Amino acid sequence: MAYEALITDAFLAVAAAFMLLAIGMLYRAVKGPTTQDRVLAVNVIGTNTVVVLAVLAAGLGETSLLDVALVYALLNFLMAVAISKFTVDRGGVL
Amino acid sequence: MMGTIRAGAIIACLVLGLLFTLVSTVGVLRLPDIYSRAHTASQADTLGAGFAITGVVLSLGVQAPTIKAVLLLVFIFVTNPTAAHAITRSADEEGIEAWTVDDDRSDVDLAADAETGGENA
Amino acid sequence: MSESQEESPYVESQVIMTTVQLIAPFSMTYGLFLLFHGADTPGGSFQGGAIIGATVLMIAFAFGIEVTREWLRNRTVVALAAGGVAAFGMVGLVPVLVGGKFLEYKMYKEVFGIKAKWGLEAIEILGVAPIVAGVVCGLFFAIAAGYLSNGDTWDSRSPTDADTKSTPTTEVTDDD
Amino acid sequence: MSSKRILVPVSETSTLRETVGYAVKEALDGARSDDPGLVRFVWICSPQTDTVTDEQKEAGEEILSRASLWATEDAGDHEAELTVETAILGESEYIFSPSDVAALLEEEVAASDIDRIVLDPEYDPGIGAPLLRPLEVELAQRTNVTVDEAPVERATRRVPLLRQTSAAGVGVLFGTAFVFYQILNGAFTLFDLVTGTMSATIVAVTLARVSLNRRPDSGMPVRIVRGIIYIPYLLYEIIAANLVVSAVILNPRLPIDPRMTRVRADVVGPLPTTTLANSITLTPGTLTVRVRGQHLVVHTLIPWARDGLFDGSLERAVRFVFYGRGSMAIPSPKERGDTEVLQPPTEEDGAASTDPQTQEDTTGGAE
Amino acid sequence: MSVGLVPLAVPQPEPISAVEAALFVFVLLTAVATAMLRDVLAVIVVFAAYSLGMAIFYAILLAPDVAMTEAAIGAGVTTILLLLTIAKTVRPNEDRILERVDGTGLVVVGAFAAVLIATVNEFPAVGDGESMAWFNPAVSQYYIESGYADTGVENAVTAVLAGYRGFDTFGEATVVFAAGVATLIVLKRTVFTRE
Repeated sequence: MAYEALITDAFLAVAAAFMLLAIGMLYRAVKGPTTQDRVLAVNVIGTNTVVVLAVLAAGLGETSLLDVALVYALLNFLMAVAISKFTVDRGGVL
Repeated sequence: MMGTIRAGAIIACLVLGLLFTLVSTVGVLRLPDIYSRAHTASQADTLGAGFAITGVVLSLGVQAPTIKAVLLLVFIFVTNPTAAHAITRSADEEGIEAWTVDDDRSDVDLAADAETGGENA
Repeated sequence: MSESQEESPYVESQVIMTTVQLIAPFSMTYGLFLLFHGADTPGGSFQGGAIIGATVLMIAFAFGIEVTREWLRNRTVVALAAGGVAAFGMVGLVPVLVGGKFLEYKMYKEVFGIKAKWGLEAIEILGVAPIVAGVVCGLFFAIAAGYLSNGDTWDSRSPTDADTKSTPTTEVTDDD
Repeated sequence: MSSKRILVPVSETSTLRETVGYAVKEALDGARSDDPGLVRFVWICSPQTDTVTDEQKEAGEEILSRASLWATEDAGDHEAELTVETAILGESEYIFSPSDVAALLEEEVAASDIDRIVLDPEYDPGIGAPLLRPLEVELAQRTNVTVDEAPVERATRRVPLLRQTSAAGVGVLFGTAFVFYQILNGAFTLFDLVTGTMSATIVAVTLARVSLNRRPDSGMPVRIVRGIIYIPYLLYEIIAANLVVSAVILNPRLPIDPRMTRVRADVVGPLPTTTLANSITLTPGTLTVRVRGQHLVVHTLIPWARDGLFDGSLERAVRFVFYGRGSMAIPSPKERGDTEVLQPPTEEDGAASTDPQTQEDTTGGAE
Repeated sequence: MSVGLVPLAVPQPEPISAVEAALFVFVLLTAVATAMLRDVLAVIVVFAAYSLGMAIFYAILLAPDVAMTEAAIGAGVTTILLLLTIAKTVRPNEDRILERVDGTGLVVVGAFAAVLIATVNEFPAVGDGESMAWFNPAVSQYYIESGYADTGVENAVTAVLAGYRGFDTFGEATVVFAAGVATLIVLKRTVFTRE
């Protein structure tokens, strides 16, 4: 079990790296130019969040974080679906 | 021995996951318009998440929470392409044209054209 | 229903609808799981109720509000929210009736032989979760109706309501 | 490619008018006065009783005459180029399942030399079950004619939220929810079994009419098995394509050639279409932007992905999942002429590898 | 506890980890972007990213209950309701993405933030065994020690919320209900206007 510490470190490092990528993605979320670009970026950040939570669950040995990740996995696409309605005629089609 | 293989597999999965998510991020930052960006956002990212979570699954081994990680995978694979579809569909609905190599307009111009041009999708 | 759907009716996306059909049972089951297991695992009725509410929003987005309205009647939403408060109050009042104090779960054990745990479970499952789910749905439909009302048929009372729609956001954050 | 002999089963629906219009337009497309197109409306008797009552028959005749009146109206000046026929089917048979309806239509196809069936999206001959999807599957298996849904725009929402359901449907949903609940929970205490049953009941009762497009049938387990076979194939496709696209994105020169394309996929119904659309989206380089009936508007990033899309390997795999092995052997969309590049290259640079066999076949009416 | 002004870093049992550092930058950036963006629709979208970051924060602090609330409310409800409210507002048409910063306002806000940051030092560290919370046996220790015996509930958060502070929770639930009712009154309608 000499690898346990290594694997734990790897998980924590990967979580940090995913957060850094999310920071990179923020550029697109702020810059746009369209609302769709922003939603796309936040959607990717949402997927990253799921991964970070799952990786942290393994790294910290706290499996309850998987439950939180599951909530995001189920609800993350809601905003994308919502925006697909709102951009059309300012939500008039809802 | 088994430990080595497992540790290797986990780390390989994590590295691959990181790599594909990196590709996705680079793509979203680099590509010229919303439609192209949605490609990497939906695909490289889904695969990146898939590999990373596979790593988690391997590390958890056979126990009850593992199945939650597997479910995460399933839901990500179902919802991510739908999200990308919803986003690009909305762009299409707004009349944003897709950029092509022949096009010398930037993504900002394309978005502005969609608003002022008044041509519907 | 309304034939005068204005120009070029919006066609709902087949892909989104099918995905929502696929995901909705799972997210709803998950919401129910959380509220039933709030006592022993992280999460709880508030989160569960919110997820159930979000499931309804999901369906409303994919299929459109009008059809969701037909599925989920006014009285369902009101019954959830009001019934939740009533159930919470009832669970609290029963100990008073048998000579205890408000929400004194011990009385359940002493008088009815029910473990105190089930008193807690009852307010979580019957009280908090329905209130949250009902209020989330109710707010959603109310705010959505706020700007559909411009000459649209299903705001019978005051078509000018549309302008007052920005007020409810402050209430929304109270949910946390 | 233009098909001129069209069969349209009709029933009393709100979208019948538009379906007729679509069928007539398609039939006239390419028809000449010496070689008229054919639209054949058929009405299938409702199976409530063994013998068809006069009342029912009258109702059927009424619908048929209305349809043919509309058809002549729509033909307008091109009346000479269109033959309109009507027929009542199934008077002597007892029809109670989609496959019976499909069998009747199959006979019709053979008898009248039909090469295309246009279905009204709300078509229902009154056998009391959600029918369109199974009917499409049956027809895809039985006949070699094109089957498509008329792209009607309904006055209300595109699809009603609530559908008819059945005990089997509720059962399937209950089982799914219950299993999911127990998986989440991981332990089988009495409390979990009881609350699991309660949760699954709530889910089944509230969502059965929302989540199920159709009555579960005996083909469902087979399709699930085939779906499981499909997953590794899809994963392989995703990974292989991901490597190619990743190389393109990380390439400093960024050699992309994005184009919007349109493909007419030979799969029908919500779930197959969604499976195909999402598989296309998941495969790097291609992204489904719109779905209109069978027409997918797909954004492609690089020529390599475009060629892969036009080869239709995913389409074949999805057909395998939903219609079985036998239906895999169809020509690729490119061979069928069902592909179109919506933004063809304007300049002649040799890199334009996709020769857009732009054919204004059926795509025009999709808008 | 040291009283000296150590810049920002709380005296932690462990040094701040890479994940926490990255997360801190992420949340800070989203917060600033939320404050600075001109387009209100963009603000809502970026605010959703902020909510994602906060959820991970709660998860790292080992408060899965709160993280889950943030997930369910942030991903599912708040963003959607805000979008609904905002969808018909006018958006600025200029090229400028960010708001111009007002100098005076920045100074005032900066001073306020500095005061807040100064108090951070006085907080007990995460997992600090000597913090006040552990020294108040009348409340915290009691919950931890006898929570399960009293209520039979394993999740201490639920035990406190629904058990010890049940009356409080009743009030909160009523507030949520009242908020819904108040909205309906403001909008002058039943949930669906036409039944």
